[in-house]
Amino acid sequence: MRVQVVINGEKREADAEPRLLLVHLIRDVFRLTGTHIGCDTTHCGACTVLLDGRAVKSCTMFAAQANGRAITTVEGLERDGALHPLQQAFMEEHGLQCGFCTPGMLMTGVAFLEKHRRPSEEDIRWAISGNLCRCTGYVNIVKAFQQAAATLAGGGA
Amino acid sequence: MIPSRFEYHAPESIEAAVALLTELGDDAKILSGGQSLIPMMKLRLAAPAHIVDINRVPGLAALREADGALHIGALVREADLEESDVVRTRYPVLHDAARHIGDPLVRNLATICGNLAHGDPANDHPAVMLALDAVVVAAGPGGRREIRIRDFFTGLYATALAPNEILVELKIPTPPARSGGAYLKLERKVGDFATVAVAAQVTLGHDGTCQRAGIGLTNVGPTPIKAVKAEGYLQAKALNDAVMKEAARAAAEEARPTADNRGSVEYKRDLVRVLTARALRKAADRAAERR
Amino acid sequence: MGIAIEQEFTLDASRDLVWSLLVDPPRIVGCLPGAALTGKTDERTYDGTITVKVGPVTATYKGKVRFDRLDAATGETELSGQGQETRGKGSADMRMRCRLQSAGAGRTSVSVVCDLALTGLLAQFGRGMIQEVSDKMVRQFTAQMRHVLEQMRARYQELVKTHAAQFARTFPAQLAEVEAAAGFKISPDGTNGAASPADVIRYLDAVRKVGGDVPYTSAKLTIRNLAQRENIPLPAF
Amino acid sequence: MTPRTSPEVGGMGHSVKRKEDPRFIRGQGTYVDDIELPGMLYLDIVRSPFAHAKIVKIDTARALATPGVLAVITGKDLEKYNLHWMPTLMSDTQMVLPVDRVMYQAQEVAAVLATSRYAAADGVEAVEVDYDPLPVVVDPHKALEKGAPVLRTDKKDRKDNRIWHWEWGDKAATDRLFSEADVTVQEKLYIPRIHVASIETCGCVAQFDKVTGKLTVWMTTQAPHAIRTVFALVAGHVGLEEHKIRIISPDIGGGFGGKVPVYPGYVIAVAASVLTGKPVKWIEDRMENLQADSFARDYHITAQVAAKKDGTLTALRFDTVADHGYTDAAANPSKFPAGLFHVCTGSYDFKSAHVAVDGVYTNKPPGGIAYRCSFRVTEAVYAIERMADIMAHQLGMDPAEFRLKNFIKPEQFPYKSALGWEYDSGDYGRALRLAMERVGYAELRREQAEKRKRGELMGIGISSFTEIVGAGPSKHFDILGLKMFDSCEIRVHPTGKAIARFGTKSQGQGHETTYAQILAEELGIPAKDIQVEEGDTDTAPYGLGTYASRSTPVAGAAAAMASRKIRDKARLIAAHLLEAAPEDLVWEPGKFSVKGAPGKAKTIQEIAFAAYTNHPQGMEAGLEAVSYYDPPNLTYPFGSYICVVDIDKGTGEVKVRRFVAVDDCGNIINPMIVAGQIHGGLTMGLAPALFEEISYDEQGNVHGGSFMDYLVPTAMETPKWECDATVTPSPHHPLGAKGVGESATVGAPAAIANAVVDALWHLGVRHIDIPITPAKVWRVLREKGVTE
Repeated sequence: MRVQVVINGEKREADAEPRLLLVHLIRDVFRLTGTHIGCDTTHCGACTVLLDGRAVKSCTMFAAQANGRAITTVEGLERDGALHPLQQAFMEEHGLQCGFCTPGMLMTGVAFLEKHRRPSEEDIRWAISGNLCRCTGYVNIVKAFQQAAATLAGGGA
Repeated sequence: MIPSRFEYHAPESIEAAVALLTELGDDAKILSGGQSLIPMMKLRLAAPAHIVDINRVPGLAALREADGALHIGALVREADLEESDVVRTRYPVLHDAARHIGDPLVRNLATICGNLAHGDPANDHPAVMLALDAVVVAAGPGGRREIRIRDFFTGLYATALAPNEILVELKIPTPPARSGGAYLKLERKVGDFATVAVAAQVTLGHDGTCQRAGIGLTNVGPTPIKAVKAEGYLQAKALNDAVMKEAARAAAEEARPTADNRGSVEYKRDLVRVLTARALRKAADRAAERR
Repeated sequence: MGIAIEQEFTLDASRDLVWSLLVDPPRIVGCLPGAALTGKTDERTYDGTITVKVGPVTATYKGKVRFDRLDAATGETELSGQGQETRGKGSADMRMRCRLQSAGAGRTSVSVVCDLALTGLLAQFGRGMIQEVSDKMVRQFTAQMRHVLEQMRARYQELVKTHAAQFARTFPAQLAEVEAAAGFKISPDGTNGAASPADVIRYLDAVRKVGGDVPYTSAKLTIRNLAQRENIPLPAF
Repeated sequence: MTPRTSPEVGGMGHSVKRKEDPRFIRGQGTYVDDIELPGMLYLDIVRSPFAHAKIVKIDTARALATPGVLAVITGKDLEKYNLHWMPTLMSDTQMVLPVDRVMYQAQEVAAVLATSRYAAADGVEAVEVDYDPLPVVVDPHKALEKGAPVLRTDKKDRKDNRIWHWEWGDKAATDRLFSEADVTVQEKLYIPRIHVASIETCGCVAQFDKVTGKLTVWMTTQAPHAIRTVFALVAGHVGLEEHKIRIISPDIGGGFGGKVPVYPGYVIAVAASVLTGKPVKWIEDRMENLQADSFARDYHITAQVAAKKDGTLTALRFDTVADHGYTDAAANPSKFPAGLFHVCTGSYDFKSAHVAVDGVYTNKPPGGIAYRCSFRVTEAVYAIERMADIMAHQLGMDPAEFRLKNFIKPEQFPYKSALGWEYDSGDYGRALRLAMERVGYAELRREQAEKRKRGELMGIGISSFTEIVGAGPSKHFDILGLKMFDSCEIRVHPTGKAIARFGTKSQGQGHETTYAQILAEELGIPAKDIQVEEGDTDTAPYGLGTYASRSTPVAGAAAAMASRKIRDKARLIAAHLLEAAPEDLVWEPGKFSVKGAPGKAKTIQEIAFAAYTNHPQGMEAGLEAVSYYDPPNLTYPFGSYICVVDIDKGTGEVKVRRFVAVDDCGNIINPMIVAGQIHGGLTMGLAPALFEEISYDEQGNVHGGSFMDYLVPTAMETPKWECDATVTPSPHHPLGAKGVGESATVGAPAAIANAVVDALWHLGVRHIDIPITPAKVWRVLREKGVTE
């Protein structure tokens, strides 16, 4: 079937088997490989993307379901050469090590920070509890969220 | 992890969806949030030949209080409950549960109605709905009918829905003043099914006695369990510690757990006792706050 | 993972009748929901499939069933089955022992001890539900057995009836004698109390004893023809 | 330590921002599954549902009829090329694909080659395999019993399931000390199977060029060079010689030891590419990863320690059954089948010790690799730290006081342990006292006493671990004969920028940053001007790879040594430029100046330019060096952790309220990165203590084979770590550094377990095996009559 999406602001379409998972449409068809796959059972969140602004696990959705909708992946966070404050904060606070969970964490965070301007540490930990990280122990990811929240609250990067 | 092939249908009305189900029979599965179904399909534990995606059916995403009930449409997501002030303040038991289902990302897609229609005794909403005496609205070829939640769960992964019926709405009677509820879930980690969870909903009289009690148990039997003996015991009693402990003991006896990676039968039964007492305490406290 | 299922139940059927069901592979396997025999390796070993459906999950196992022991004297059978899930996701290995005991007139108590061992995906994921699924299958199995026994009893009655009606017309005076020799009631329209293959044999013996070789041969032919046509199992006679 | 270089240069001690991050935060990393080549085929694997069975028949007809499926590869196909078996890193043998028998659930049975991932998966489902089940042995103790089925029937001379028996230490002296001891304690400790579960699973893309005969494999490996040699040894006979093999380890999504071994999937993909001449991709899924890749731990330890009445520890005796699955595929130095387990005397001054380990075959997946730790060190540390606590409690001593009494004293270093290791440096008391101060130890003990009166359960657990990393000195350390040196090659370009290549491979540790900082420290070239490359065997110097916290101790030292070679040459060039005698020049980071005339100086950049434009006659041009560093000793990082837990009497839940970690990893290159390593390590210490386990039922079914039941902690389960440090440099490492990636994983589990038992000791509880789940705590509480 024909699937048409707006991905990172760009209209793209592809022929897809109904069973094609959204994550494979993004990675294998559109070749946006920043979105990762880390598990089979909807636990790790490495595949997190924004679907009409909501953070979802793209491994647990068919591409067909995204037909006609807007998707943002990690590749779409940088705008006109400016990183999203959360991307910047991940670098500043050492919020990543191997980088594999990072795109998912970022997408979860970007959606979360849209709604939560002054999150507590508990709020942040709660928000990222659908994203597994094996390297960082989450400490610096939390700090990066806090830093980005502060930047966003300050009215710009 | 790649699902088997299937044909995809995206009807734009409930009538069309029902017609498809009628035509396709047992080979078709409804897709709403997909957060239970798609993992099973990826593991190829489930391999339906047809997927009927109801996400494009308009009018199913409403979450509103009207006519003395909270109406939850088939496409209301768990995250909608989490973010709803009405749910948080007036249906705290539901809010508690919504915050413990899957994880925040899963909750952005998962639906409440799907959580029920799946018929999985490990899911969280069934117990909550049993505690709240919710009503399920099913749409079928002959139109809509209402099913009392206590009649809804008929077996392991089995519900009272006919193969060509769709759960389109849930109705939760709005609790009167001096009502409160709580859902307590012991999970091994975020995203896990409950080892045991208990939903408790109470309404207190002016004298502080229990006018109504609803208790639902998660993952301690082939179906979600309504702890009717415990509920009956609480009727018209003052909710002191001794009474709640006795009700908790009764609820534990109503549980029918099996052993698995989460624990033994004895452990789970005792957890029902411990969590029921705590959930009742919390529910009663919340009821007392809502005068 | 391994689980054990033990069940005891009483059936409204004679031990003979239950035994005849128990030793009839297609029929007894047919009592298990989703199961069917598909072929035969030897007298004791059959090919078969079983499909288990739990909610959205469907698993079909393909394998062999073997009747390891059939002891009519003690009423004991031992059966084993091994199957592999057709998509390579696991296996099931079952050992079942049944014992029949007469529980008064026309009633039989059945005890079943079944050990089930599973491997693969369902054993990994479904640990908590397998007991429940198995228990449900055993419940369905016994219900189906009751139903089949009821049917079988009706059919043995029917076998006797086809000839007894004819016999009653021809030798009305001797009907009471046959009835006494067979040990069950027979009305002039042939309606009778036969309830098992043994009852059918008893009827045949009674006919021979009372009426001699001619009616006996006629009875044999009538009953054998019908039994063959309707696929009703009978011991050799 | 005050940095010697400016922040602009960014040498040691600076929290330089990572050079890796700009690509990762943009989703521009290149992991194996991101690689796509024209005409690439996909491999998927049929796996056994049985833990032990004969393969009667493999019917591929239906699979071959599946659209997109090109071939099904079986053991019989590989047998033709003698590729159906391969050696493990411990010189045992492992099946690539079985010819007639499977030995564990999820073992590879056949492989499907198809034009897409989806077709390959369909093909896998359509392969029909007829098995004949065999008796399953999952319990290693039962495997050792007389009459147990012998599992490795392929080994003609094998009559039982004992792989090896290994002993270390002075048995007689130890026995004597035990018989003389005032107090002895014994406990059976099981350290269950766990899995590293890096978020990226394993996989590869194999590309064989039929024209040139060159094989390139992009793969998830922590040790690309060793893999190249193993491939050449395994497949040299079919024409894959080492100069025709190129292994590229691209960005790696976490390793932790799980990406050291050679898995059958890699070999099958290579074989498929060689046979078809097309690129072949194999990426395992999470369940395959958890169920078939190498596990860690699975040690059954009977631990005993002896002490005098006054609390002085005297002797230690550990007898261990090590479950290796169906083959010994551990990644240990070949002289040490139980790895460095005999560092188990820990931080204490034992007079004598004896260790015995039996390796055992069972019907489980092979392995025995590390889980973010150096060769069985976690097993050792967990056991000694648990036993130290048990002994302290037994003697009625405070566990902190007990440790302070028994620590090896600072003045005893270098210290020869009872089991023969030479500890390089340490000040254990300082680290423990700092941790006690940070956590408020005395106040917590008071709180605990009060709570106990009220029937509340609170525990304080200490773990004062000593690690042993940086394998290792070539005299003792090799893997498959390859000595465990590591390497660095530096080229300084004419404009003073540099590239450095290493034999190691970062999997998130930040080598591109820290190695650049080492060069910056040694050469004064700003870290930002240094490009670090690893992981490509065609360009990088030979090295043994990154695991066992060996990158900084070994390759980091190589970086320093290569830098110093460059500096030596730079001195000669500077002398030439400054017209001074080389010995009259003084080095400070970034320049040579003439002694007593600081104005007369040449920067490293000027010297580099001269190396290509104006080098002294008789000297070779260029400014390059390579070092293959053979460490003189291992390094011994240490630390003290204190964990505070509260236990829910009703549910058995354990809540980690506080966790203070004081680490000493010697001199620190990048404090930010070190802190990150410790945070991650602590979380991977928490995980097996409370959550993770892979277990098997009697049929050999794996439990914990997916993320549904393998409980990797989320941010919600993970406490907020509180970290601090002391610095005790390694005397033998050129930078005084020791390595840090794994200390926390090694030290943390015992602190948590000790805290739980500390909360329950007064009830008569001596030990609970990890993972300490609510169900286990509940059972213990009810046995002791405690309920809500």
